[in-house]
Amino acid sequence: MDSILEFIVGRYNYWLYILLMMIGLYAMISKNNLTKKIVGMNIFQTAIILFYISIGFKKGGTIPILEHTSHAVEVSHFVNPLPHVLMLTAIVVSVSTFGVALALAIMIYREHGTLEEDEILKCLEQ
Amino acid sequence: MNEIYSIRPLWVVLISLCAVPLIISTKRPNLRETWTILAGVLKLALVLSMLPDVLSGSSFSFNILTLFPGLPFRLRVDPMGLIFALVASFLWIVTSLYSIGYMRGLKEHSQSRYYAFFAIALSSTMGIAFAANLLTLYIFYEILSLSTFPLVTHHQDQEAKASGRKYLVYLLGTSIGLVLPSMIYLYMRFNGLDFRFGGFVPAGGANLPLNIACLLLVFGFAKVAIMPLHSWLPAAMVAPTPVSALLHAVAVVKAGAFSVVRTILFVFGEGFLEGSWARPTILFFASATVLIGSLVALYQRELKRLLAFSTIAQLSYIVLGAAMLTEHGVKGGILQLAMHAFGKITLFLGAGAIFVATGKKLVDQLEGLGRTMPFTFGAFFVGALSIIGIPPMGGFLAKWELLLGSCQSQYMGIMGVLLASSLLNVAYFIPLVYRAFFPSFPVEGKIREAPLFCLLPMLATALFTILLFFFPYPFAQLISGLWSQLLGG
Amino acid sequence: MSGTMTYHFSVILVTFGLLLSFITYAMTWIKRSLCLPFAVLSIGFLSYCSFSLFILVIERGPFEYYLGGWPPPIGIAYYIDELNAFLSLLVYLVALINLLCNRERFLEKQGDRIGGTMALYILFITGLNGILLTADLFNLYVLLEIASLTGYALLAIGDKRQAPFASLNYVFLGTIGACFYLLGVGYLYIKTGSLNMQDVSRLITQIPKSPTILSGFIFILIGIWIKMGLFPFHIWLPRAYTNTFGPISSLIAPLGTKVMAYVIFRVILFVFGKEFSFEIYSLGHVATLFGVAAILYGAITALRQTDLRRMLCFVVITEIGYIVAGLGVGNINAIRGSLLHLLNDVAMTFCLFLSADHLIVNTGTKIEELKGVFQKTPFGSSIYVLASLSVIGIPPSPGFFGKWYLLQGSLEAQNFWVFGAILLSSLLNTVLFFRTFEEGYYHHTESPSYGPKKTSLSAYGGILASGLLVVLMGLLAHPIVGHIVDPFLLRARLP
Amino acid sequence: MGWQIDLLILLMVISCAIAAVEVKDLLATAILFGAYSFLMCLLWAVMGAVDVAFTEASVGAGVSTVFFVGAIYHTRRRTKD
Repeated sequence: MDSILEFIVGRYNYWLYILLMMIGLYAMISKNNLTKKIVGMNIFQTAIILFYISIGFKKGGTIPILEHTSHAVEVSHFVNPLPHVLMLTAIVVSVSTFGVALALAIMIYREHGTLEEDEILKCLEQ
Repeated sequence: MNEIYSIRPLWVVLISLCAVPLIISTKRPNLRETWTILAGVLKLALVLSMLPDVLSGSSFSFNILTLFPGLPFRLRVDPMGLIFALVASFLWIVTSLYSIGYMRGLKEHSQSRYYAFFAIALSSTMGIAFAANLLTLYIFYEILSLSTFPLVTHHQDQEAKASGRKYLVYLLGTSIGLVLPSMIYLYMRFNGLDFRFGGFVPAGGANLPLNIACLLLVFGFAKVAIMPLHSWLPAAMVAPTPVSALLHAVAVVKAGAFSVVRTILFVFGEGFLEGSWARPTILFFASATVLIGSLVALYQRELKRLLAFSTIAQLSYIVLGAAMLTEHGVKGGILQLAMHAFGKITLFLGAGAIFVATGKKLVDQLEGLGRTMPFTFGAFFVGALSIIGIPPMGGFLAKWELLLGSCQSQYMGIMGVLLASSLLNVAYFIPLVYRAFFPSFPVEGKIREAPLFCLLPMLATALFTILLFFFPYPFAQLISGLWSQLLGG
Repeated sequence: MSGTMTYHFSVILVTFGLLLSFITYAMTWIKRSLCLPFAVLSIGFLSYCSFSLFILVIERGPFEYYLGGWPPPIGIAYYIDELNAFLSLLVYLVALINLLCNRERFLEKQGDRIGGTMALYILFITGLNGILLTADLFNLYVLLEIASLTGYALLAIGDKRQAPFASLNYVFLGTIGACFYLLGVGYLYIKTGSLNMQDVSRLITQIPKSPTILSGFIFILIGIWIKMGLFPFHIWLPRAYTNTFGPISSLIAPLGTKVMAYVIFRVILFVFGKEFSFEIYSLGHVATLFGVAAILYGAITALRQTDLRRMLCFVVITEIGYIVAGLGVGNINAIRGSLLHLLNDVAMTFCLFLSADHLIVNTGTKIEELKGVFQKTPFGSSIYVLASLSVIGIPPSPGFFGKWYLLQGSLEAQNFWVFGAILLSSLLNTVLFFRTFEEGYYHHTESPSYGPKKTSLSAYGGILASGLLVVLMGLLAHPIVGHIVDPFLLRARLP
Repeated sequence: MGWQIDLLILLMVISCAIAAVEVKDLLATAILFGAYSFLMCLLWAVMGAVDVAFTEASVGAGVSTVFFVGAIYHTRRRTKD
């Protein structure tokens, strides 16, 4: 029992990122409004960024910035900075995706006058 | 036996293909048809130029490309291929000349397209004749199916659409669905598909997958129209008559028969087939096709359909001959390939000439026409006699060999099949010709023959049918050359 | 050009691609009419670079290029071998021919926004090219997103009612796919601490049974499968490719999915390795299942379509099925077939979409509107027939060779599901294409005034070039296998 | 105090996410989404990813929200779900 609890509690970050992903997916699949879907998509992306940051995180680790060190650097004291760097790119990517998606949504609105998926589909079938 | 490495076979294949751009780009009909004839004559000359060497026992070969490891795209001229090439290239000229009369007589549309695809079809026929391995043969076989499609559906009407669909479903369906898997299996197993006298499949006929592969190949080459894969052939009768002549006498069906003979003799060979159950199956289906085809022909009212069913029956002779695997059987089968071509083309050209001159298609309408069109019906009579197998027509030689072959083989029943079929041939041809000359009612009118362009080619093929009986020189020589190679290999 | 310079082409292709696309856009500020010629020149230059890179690889064998001279695992590496160099060349050729062929139509449709369109066009192929050449898993993600984002924007051009909505749907699925891929890379990073493909693959062999690695494997696979439109992740594909502007569909349909298919091979054979994928975790069964399902679904659904381009989209789904099924069979001949089919399919699909687009311009998008089109535009129709026959697999077209290897491989593995599915789909494709041929062929009119719409010489040239590409790929099938596919398989230690 | 704050922020992130998705007013969605992004920044700052947090604060929370509000301005604010 303890071990299960530990398994759950010890990795709560991972559980929560999965939860966030699920929220994002849920919004993308079941929401009718395209803007909501786009928000869901963005939540989905940030969840993955969270996951990456969690990879780099170490208990008791600190910010990976070195100040004038005279002694040897102990790696385990620092958070792994590589995922951070990667995520900078990923954030930019997610914002661009967000932008493209919103632009498309505006195009759709101009054509159909609505952003509700069911109404658009009805419109397209005619 | 020595091998001559030469590009000549490739030229034979390519020469009519080279004519295609000329045919399409030329606007004036006379010039366009000159190109066709010129290509035909050149092709025949090239084929003939290889005859002396092949007769003396050498063979020409040419590698074009490598397709798969150990499997080149290769041409090779051996006696059997040369027989087919000779027949096809000679009859192409005849059909082309005839086409000029026919197409102009009926003022057909899209004549450039017609001649262009005719040329492509001939190229692929030559490719089939000279293919050195199964894959090369398959490639040309597919091109032939596709290039004859616009010819079959030349009229572009509803009837042509239905027939064209049937034509393709049968031919492409069987080649993709049956031939291809079998070929891949053989390649996987033997790492090559080169034709070899006596087959590359080792002896021992009990192997189940190999038996299946053999049947897939024989039935997959559906151009040979063994029942139950025959019904594309009568349907393809909607085509203009020269096309039917090409389909049923020269290129398409003979390509199928040729492929089957190649399969039986050069892929599987005597060693394998001797003890296999594939051989009795083939013999059974071929015999059934001979009998049923002839019987159905009796009940046809349309002349071209009658000829189609007659063709179905006659083609299976070739298969029977090859599958008998006796000396005379094989010789007879290959001889039939040539002789039937001359006989049947005469008949088709006759049917076409009747249609051009009188517009009549049905058997009943022919009554008394022999009086007004003596030359046409004379030629028709010669063709019919050759198909029946009565001397002095070329067809007799083939039948004679086949009968001899069946005596040699363990399957004596085949002899009965051949004789019964001959009687049926008599039954559907002779009354037809008889009533044309001796109608049951008096016929008035003067002689009104078909156009000269139609008449001359027909008379020529009729003449050849007779001549071949007396001088079967190149064919007989080639066939005995082939047989000695078979024994040697 | 000296050899050392040519090495740098590997990075120049990507960086200059990015740069040139921005310059192309900047041209709008000077003179808008300069954009398109400049784009042509840029792609021409990039094609030249790609070609010399290809020649170099053929001559000297594969090599790694370190960005800025930093070796991995610190720096980003580009890895160029025969296969991806060839594929990259194909990408540029397709892009170049497509642009030249559809010059007028781009100007007509996007006249006032030509700068942006051309910039996206170049950016898209640059992204694809980066995906092909990179040896870094994260770099691949970034380039994948570059290609995808520009792809979304390009696909939104076209039918105003349909295209943006279809494109947005693609955005959703595409993003999920890319995120799954990223997630998978993260899992690999947890265990290996590296993003370099070679490095990761070396480390994976030491810890093959870790569930983390397995999760990474599964996420990456699903991510890429979504991006390549494998059934049942294909739902975005038909809608997005059908409703877009014709010249865009003939660019993206052949390239997008095929490049992703290449990534599958790269990841499975090079990063995870054959033992991991096939022997420890039986990927073979899964891939066979998905592949066969895709083949049959694509072939059967295509028969039900009434819209020509939508029908072709399902053909694309079938082709993806071939590639995955061949991978699933897993022996050398099947994978050889898959890879060859992938290469050929770029040419075939391109030719098919380009010529079909020409027919659509002359008639309409519905198959029944094709009536008499063979007589109307015999040249475009004959190229369309050529491409279709290649897809069916009539020898000696390229499609035949891929299918041959696939069939042979599946027969050797006694995988009769794949064998049967390929044969059946070939037959169904025959029916499918001959249905369109019949529409085009059997409507003969005698009136001589019945001609094609005004089509420029360059359009004809482009269609002809795409046809020639198909023919060449068919004739050169054996050298392609020998010099491009086989070395790749050899390095994957496949035989 | 590490993990308590961490967990607290995480729970707030999740409630923001759920709220953003469920609210019927799109402008409220935009605001909640912005809040979500900012909380996410906070989380990352706690985890030592300062650079990522900065970027997300400016690009993710800032620019995205501006985009979003702009998009809503061009389309409609109310939604059925």
